Amino acid sequence: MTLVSIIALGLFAVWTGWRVFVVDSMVRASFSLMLSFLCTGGIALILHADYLGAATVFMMAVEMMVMAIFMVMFMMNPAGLNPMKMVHQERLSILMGALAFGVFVGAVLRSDLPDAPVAADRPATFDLGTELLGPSMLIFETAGVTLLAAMVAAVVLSSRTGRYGEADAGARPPGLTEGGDPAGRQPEEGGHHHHHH
Amino acid sequence: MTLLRRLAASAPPPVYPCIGPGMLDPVERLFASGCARRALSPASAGVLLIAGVVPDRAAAAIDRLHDQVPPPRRTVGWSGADEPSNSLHDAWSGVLSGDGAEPDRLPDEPPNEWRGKGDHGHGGEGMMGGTPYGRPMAMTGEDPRDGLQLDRYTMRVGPFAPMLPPGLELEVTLQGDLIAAARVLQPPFPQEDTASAPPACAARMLRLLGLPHHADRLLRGGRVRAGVLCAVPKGLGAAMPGRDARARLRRWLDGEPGAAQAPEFGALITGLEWHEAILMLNSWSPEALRRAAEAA
Amino acid sequence: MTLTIVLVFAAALFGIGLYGAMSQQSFVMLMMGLELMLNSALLAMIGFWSLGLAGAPEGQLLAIIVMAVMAVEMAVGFALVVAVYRKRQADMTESIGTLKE
Amino acid sequence: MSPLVLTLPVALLAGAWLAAWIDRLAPALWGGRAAGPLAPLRDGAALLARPNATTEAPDRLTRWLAPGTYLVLAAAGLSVVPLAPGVAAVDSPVGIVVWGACEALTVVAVFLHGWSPNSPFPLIGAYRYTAIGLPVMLPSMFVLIAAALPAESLSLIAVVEAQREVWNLVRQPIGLPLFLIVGLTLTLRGPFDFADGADIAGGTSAEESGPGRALWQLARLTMLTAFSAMAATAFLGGPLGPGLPAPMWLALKTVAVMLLTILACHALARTVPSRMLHLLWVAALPLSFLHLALAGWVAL
Repeated sequence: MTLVSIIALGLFAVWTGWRVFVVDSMVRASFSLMLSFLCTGGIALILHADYLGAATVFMMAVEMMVMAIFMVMFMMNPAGLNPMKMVHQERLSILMGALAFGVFVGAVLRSDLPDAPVAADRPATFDLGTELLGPSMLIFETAGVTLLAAMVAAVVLSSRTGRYGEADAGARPPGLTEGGDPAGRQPEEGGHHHHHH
Repeated sequence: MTLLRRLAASAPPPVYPCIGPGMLDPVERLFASGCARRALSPASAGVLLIAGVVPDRAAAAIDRLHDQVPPPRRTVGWSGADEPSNSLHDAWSGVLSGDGAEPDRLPDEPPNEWRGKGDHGHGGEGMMGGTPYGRPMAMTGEDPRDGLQLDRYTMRVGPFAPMLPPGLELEVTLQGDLIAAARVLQPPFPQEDTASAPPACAARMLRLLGLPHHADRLLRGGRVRAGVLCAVPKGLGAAMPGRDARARLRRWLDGEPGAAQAPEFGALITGLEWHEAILMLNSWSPEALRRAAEAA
Repeated sequence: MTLTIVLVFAAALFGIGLYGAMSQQSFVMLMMGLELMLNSALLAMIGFWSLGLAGAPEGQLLAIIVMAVMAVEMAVGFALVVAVYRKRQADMTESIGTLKE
Repeated sequence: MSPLVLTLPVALLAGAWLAAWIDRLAPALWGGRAAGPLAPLRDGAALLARPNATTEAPDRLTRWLAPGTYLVLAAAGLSVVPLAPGVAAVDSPVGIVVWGACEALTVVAVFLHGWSPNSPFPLIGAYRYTAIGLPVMLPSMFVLIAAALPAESLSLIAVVEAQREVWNLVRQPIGLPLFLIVGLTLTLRGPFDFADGADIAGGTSAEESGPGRALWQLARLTMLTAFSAMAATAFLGGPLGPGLPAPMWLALKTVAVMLLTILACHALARTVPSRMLHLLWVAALPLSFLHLALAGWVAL
């Protein structure tokens, strides 16, 4: 029973993971990825990692919601109204993906995997808590400080006003061909945003 | 099935009103009396109420709304002279039984022909071209607030949108929730003085603030405490200091009439978020908005 | 046996993620590839913790660190996308072949 | 998982009906007419007797999946609530995190509900709700972790046990008001109904009629039931109480929280989204952080 549900969830995780790069709509892509994560969370719950499973679902629901919004914001054609395929070096990528899969599967099959299942009555969440705030306190605190730094960095990077003037002053959109004329907004327009203030 | 239908027939009918000149106040009183439920969108209605004589310029809009009410549907005309609750209930029973259903008035066709066109047979060309499924692709444009160039979407609202005075037609260009550009296409219909009375105007604003019971209380002649004013942002739609939307709602709640004419509002709502813009427009009476739109 | 199956699924997710990260032109899609690779790492770690390490708490700790890495990747990644979009109006990797301008 | 799971649909449906009726009693507070206990059934029948509205090129699967998911999330959230001391339908050692996951997925469900009909007003509602819903998740987590502190456990059964002496409401007085914000957001109600507001013609449900709309309304009401039960467990001692059987106490406290939520929904005005966003980040978040720090200090 456990094995069957793990296989079902695993297959669904792989299928939804694949769908991410197949569907045209960005919202569908984000939520396919979310489903893939939810399957991982489900497998964690089955494997007695209760906290990790529930936390994965919680984290990924929020993260993919944010992801969906950013996708719609930044992609041209976010709803996938016109079918499109925005890929480069595709053959190489497929090859590398397949290679990585093959190497890992080979390693998994050839190596002598340890077999020490977790006892069903082990207080896994309690263990995790004592580990985080005991022997691994330093690692945990480092992760916390890193997250704080990431938050500050994100605000600094994404805000428009900065120490050296507006972030988009003199912005120049890329050309459609290499070295070509800028597409979309013309560079001279970049200068006069300020009249809105 | 018959039990379901009998239960449904005893519920207040969901009615979407198309309000003509001079009929705003009667229609609002009709819904406040509780004999019918005002549907906020045609899709959620079963009965279309045509109140008063709607001018020709809005006739096409009525046909469109009619077709958006999911069939079976009924249309009820009301001149304001009689009590319409019986005819509304009759129409609702007709809707539930499904006899005498009204067919579509307009052919179901997209704004641009798309079937079988373009690279994939859906009207689109390349990555950003064509009219996929009949609509042009959204293109990026200047953001009036922080300069991030994002997609713009242009739509027409009105003349029977529930959050605007009847007759008013706007063309707004949205960037998400933000109104990047706005144009007044048609002014509101003229209304009786009762529609611009302080309680009626304040009730409209309270509904937008999510307080329908307070609004009904005002229409019944009751009073509402000024605590609700905190929900209206300070300085919204301020023609001059101290004359903002909050001050206008305060005057209405105190029973004083508002300004006779609003300023030119097409420019005022540009740069606001949709909710702010709608609150601001409703902080002037329908007559004040009509005068402003006709003066412009 | 169960551990092998879990690890094969993790390998498949990693392969797809690597394909996505290498092939996608759009920044955000590229990040989705990275996320999928981290998903695979998470799955493998949970498998090892539960079936190979008899529930040693360090295994879960590592998984928590992976989640923190994902959050940092998302936050800084999106901030960079916003910054580049402001500067170049670009959402594709080819558009920033140079750091000039 | 125990056979108690079978009680969930009954509890959710009864709670939904009760919440819908209280909603229709509320106008009496403002001098309006209160409706009888059959009114929710009549309105439900009026929805079920109508066909589903169609829009052009909608996402058909997601259109059903979104309200369905919302309903399932309410059930999943309720399943970890202890019905009696030591007994829950799903005895999860991390019940509080499970509820948090349900909250986060609710935002996704509401977003998809607005996204799937392919229409402007629902989409605006969806975006707006996401902008408000995501920052609400942060105070929610702080408040729930604070509620778990005296129990030194994430299990709701332990959270209930820790309230034998004194309720969390007394230990952490601002926890419940902060959690009410979360409840109003999760159930799209009153001051936090940024998804289905009147200014966007009904928002995410503007294009809904018939059974689809009925399912959406039912899901909102069941989520209110699940939220009320969760708040009663986290702050009012859940099934603990003298005399009456334990599930009765839980039911009574759930109804009390439900009354409070519905009253707040009808009495408080909704401000504009940008201002609410500001208030959430600048007032609610620091307040919840302070709350957590105080709760930690008290627990020490």
